[in-house]
Amino acid sequence: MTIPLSAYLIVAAVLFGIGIYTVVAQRSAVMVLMGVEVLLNAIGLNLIAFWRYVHPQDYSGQIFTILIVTVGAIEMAVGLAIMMLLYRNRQTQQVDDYQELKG
Amino acid sequence: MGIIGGALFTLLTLMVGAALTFFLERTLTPAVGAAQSLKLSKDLQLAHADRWMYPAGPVSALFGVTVAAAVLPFGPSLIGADLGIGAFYFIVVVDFVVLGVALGGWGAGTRDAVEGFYRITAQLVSYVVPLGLAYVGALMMAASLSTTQIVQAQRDVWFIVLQPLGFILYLVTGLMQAYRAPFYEPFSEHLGGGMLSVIGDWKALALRIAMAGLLFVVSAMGAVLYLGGWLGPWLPPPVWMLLKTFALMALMLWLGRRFQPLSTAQMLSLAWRILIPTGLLNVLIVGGLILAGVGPQ
Amino acid sequence: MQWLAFGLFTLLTVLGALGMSTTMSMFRSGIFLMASFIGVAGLFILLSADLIGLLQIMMYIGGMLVMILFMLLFSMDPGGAMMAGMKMSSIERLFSRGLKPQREDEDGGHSGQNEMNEEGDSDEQKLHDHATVQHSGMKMGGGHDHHAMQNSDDRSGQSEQDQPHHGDMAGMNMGDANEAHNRHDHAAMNHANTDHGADGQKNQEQSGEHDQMHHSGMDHGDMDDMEMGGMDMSMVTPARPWAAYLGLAVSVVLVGLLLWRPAWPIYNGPFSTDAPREIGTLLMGKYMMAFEGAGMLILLGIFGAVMLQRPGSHPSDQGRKAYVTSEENPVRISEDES
Amino acid sequence: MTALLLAVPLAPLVASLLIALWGKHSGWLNVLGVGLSLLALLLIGSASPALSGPWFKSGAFQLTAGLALDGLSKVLVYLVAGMGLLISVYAVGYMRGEKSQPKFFATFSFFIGAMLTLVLSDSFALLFAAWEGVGLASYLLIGFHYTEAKARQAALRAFLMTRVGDVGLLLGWLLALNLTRTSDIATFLTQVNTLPATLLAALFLIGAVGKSAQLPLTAWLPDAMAGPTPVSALLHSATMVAAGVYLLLRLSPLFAAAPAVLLAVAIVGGLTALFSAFVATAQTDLKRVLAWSTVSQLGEMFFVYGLGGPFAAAFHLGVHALFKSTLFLSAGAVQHAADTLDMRRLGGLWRMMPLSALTFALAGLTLAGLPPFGAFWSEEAMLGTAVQNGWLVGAFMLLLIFLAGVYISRAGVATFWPRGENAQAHEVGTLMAWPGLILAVAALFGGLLGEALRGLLPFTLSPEVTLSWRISAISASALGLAWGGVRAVRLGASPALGDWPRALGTVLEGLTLGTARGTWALSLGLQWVEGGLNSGARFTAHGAMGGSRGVQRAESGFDTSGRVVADFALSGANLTARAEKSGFAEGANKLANGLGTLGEQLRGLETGKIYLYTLILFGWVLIMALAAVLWR
Repeated sequence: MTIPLSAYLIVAAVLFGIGIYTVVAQRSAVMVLMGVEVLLNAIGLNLIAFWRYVHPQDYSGQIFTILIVTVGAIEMAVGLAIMMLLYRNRQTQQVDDYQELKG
Repeated sequence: MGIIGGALFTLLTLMVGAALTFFLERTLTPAVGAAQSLKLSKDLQLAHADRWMYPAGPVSALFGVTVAAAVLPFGPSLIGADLGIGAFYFIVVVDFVVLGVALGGWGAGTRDAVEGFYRITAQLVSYVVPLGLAYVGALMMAASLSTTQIVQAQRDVWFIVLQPLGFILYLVTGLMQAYRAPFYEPFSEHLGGGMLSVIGDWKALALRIAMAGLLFVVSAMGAVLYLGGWLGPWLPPPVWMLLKTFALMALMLWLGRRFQPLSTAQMLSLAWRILIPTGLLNVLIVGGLILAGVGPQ
Repeated sequence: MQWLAFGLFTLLTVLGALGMSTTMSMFRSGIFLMASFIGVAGLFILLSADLIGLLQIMMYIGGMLVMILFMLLFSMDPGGAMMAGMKMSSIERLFSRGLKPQREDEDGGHSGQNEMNEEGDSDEQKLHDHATVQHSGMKMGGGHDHHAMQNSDDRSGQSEQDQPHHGDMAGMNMGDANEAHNRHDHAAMNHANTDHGADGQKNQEQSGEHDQMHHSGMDHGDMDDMEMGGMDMSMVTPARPWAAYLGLAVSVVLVGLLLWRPAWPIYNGPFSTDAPREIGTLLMGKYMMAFEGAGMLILLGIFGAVMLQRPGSHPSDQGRKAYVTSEENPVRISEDES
Repeated sequence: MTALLLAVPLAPLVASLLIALWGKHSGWLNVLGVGLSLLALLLIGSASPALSGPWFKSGAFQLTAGLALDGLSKVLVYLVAGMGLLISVYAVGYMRGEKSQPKFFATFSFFIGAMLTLVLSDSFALLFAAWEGVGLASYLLIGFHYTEAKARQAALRAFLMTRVGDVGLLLGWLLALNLTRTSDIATFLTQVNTLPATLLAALFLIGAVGKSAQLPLTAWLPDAMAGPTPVSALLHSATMVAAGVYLLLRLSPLFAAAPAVLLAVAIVGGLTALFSAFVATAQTDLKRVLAWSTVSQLGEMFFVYGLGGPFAAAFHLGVHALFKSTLFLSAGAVQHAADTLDMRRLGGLWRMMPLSALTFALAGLTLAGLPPFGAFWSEEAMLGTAVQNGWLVGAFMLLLIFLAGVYISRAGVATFWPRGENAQAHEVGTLMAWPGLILAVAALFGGLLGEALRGLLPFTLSPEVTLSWRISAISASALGLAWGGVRAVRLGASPALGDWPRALGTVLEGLTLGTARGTWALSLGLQWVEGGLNSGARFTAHGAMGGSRGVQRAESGFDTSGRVVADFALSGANLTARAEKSGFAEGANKLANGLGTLGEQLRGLETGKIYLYTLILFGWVLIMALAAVLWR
């Protein structure tokens, strides 16, 4: 095993940063969803790396990754449905046009 | 054989299979769907082409078919790469073909091609679940995901005997997956052939090889799953495998021509209303058979 | 060898994510995200978690494609052709290369058509293609007309102001025509089109598109207004520099923690590589509850999405009719020009 | 044996399920269910079986669930089942002709089943579940006439106010679970001394207070009258309100270990008893009088329990359950017969409904605590406990007994004693008459219950009282009875109630004719309108005044302490009324205003830009992570 664990973790960290940038900086709601997906993938990468290097004989890490992927898929589906509805009612999908939270 | 040998063998099988498929298809079916004319057109300069996505399409499609062919066993050891999770891997990498056609369709930027992109995506949504269900039956009986072991499990009886329902399901979903009649909506003539109408020289070649190879690998996987792969008397294993593959392919094409082409919406409703319940029923039956001790032990 | 693969996959992952977040074309960002996921899947496989890797590829190719589909329905120019003209930072320019700004696009298109004419004369094999591209060009012209007419219908006061802009808005109108068409067509797929097929015979495509324009006519109009009112067409929020700093800070902090923390105990012993069996036993045994919960969640998600999207859930669409008519085969596109 | 034990709570629950599913003969199904559980109890006899098993365990926590039939629970189970049976029979007659009977009876037998489970459960988890079930069932039953705003409001109030107590109970048993890794009550009680008894006892006390309507959370009980009468009978006698006292009795070792909390119990109970007794003397609605008297009696139980006489409390709980349900049954009969419960318009009913009158009289005398009757013994036990703590406390007890006599005799006389005009009524069917009578006779011999309890309960008996105290107690109750009766006679005969209501009634008769109802509904509507007008007018004008004037008239016959009593009554009535009315609205308004101003101040932060939210969120996460790392 020549590649150290920290290499994977660094990749995951960079991915996480990019995800945060996307979630915050993108105006389109779909892009925000994509950013969330990236975040989830960074987490999954962490899980798998730790599984491989620390507890390879216990497959729980992979289980958790499966669950994360599942939740990501669900989030995508429901988020898209909600956005479709919002778009049909509002004719826009730029998140900073939804200002109902404005006090 | 090592990695290099495996790669070479895979490419060989793919090329041979694709060529044979191409001619078989031309003899069996008139020029509909993916079976376009033999002449390759010069590349067009498209007004709205996306400079990166457009070439990426055929490459991705070819890539998908090639890596999918790697797990097709033509003999006990005659296989590109005997992965432990071969069947699942096959399902996954075939998606690259869809991705490729979608990329090419969007990248070409003409209306027909973008049409094709949308329809092919919707068709993916429609066939993925029943396809998985059609696999599950055989996998349950073989108790393994490796293609060679699936074939080995059919040593005494083929799975088509044990689960004809799954085989029929595979026929339909395989046609859907291979974009052949009656499921060739993304390339149908009322879309002007989709992206096939605009795509040019080497891209067209790659795409057509990919489409032909797609049909080949799909029917080969059908032979592996339900017709006992390379198993057979007298003849050497690879011959049996090819025979079964092309017999299945001929059957699929011949059946497909018997039906009225379906629109994507019809495909969706067909898949979700009929195929998925059928697949679940098949899974239940297979479970019952396994509990009853029928099939390979 | 391993290092090579690791470097490749890492490059794919990081560049994909970067491209996703910075490119101007939403379609591209989707594709980039897919590439990034495939890279992550490669890393998984490198970590000998091949099952998870393949699972990830499968889920995300399908999911991403559908997501892109939606994205193209929503965004006003999915191809990013309009953004491409604007000034961007270097990295954006890198990832948006190959997207040509709008105006070049126009004459580019014409030139393309011209030389295609020549080719068409030279090679009769081309006629089909030529016809296609030609009529797609005309199609956009048609869309343009529709749009103009639409404007004059909807806000006759506005239309005069629009006319001058249509020159350089043409590209966008093409985008609109295209998009509207796609929208109509996708709607035909998910049965939510606005009275598509109100006259459901042979020029149903046309009418569908026209209705589509009519339906989305208002927001296209708004789009024009807003653009004329100097709406920032940018895809990023004002908080973007902060976001960049934040993301940078987070990655730096994480890496710093990684280096600062003592290393984990590395296990080098043997372990079973029969992933399907292991995962299956775990899912059916130890993590039964979580498994069932995830399944239930998926079911709920599916039903929720379907309930949200069911035809007629939106007050102003006769989704039912669209649902019925979309069962028929669409007619040839070439016919709806007449 | 354990099967029988299991059958005790399960029979009503299964019955409720059947009723909900099948829907026909719902009333008799309910009777059958309760009867089966009673039969199972009788079959069990004197044995005390117990079954228990692990419900589920998480980590080190083991939640057990089981049923145990020891002495205390046996007493309550017999009470609940027996009374539930009689009241179910009564309810069959009462609900005849009502619509959506299946709903009612399903909830009803679920109520009884939940109460049986609560009494039998030997683990906190099951007890809490049953506790909540009882609360839910009471909510549904009180709001049974959900078309009337009053019923809805009352149900909601009851639900919310009991929730307040339930929070206390929940915190209590969770804390207990956390301390003693088990939810088994017996094992918990064995290691009381090692626990923070005061805190636990205080938490449980909150739960008990909420459930049995003690002073801070009193108001829901009188409003619960909005439900049908059988519900009130069950609610007030043995099931709902008894749960609080049962909790106290069940946890008596814990409370014994926390004297401060015991003192709190005594104070709460004493105040509740006093105030609610005064309020009861001022009420004019029969059922409300009874409700307030219930609160008062429960307060007495709490008081005695706090004074260290759990035996007396348990004893009085049993007796009180008997006579209070009797009183409610006859009150329901009155309502059924005369279509009103406004005592100013009732009167002379004993001619028309002698059985109900007899029932009411017997139960009333029992409540007053006259010597031969049941409550005499229980109140003597309570008095003994009180005297033990000093003669002042004894005097307070005497005052309570006296007040009980006052309000009950006032209510009874004003309802049944003949006077100028009598509400027309008719005797109710046997289904409704006999259960009450049986209960009344049972209440008569409630004294014997004491003998039974001596054997059953683990508590030390309360000391005997000296002859002087006994005589003074008897005289106090007799005095109260006479006082209330005379005052009621005078008040009932007051000329203020001339024949103008009838004239007005004839006028309104024409109006009601206009509203095209059936002729049968005519008199009904008429009486309803009369009652409404009367109560409205009298409440506004003479409500409190009438009481005081009656007392002042009666004063001519008696010595001057009448004025004091009247003033007490008025002040108490007004005070509780004010507390009842204003408390919640005030609180709600204050809360709303506070939140509103807070929001006003906070809204400056809300830009409505989602990306700003996400930015802040992730920044916060970053800072937190850094802090968490650098902290170590």
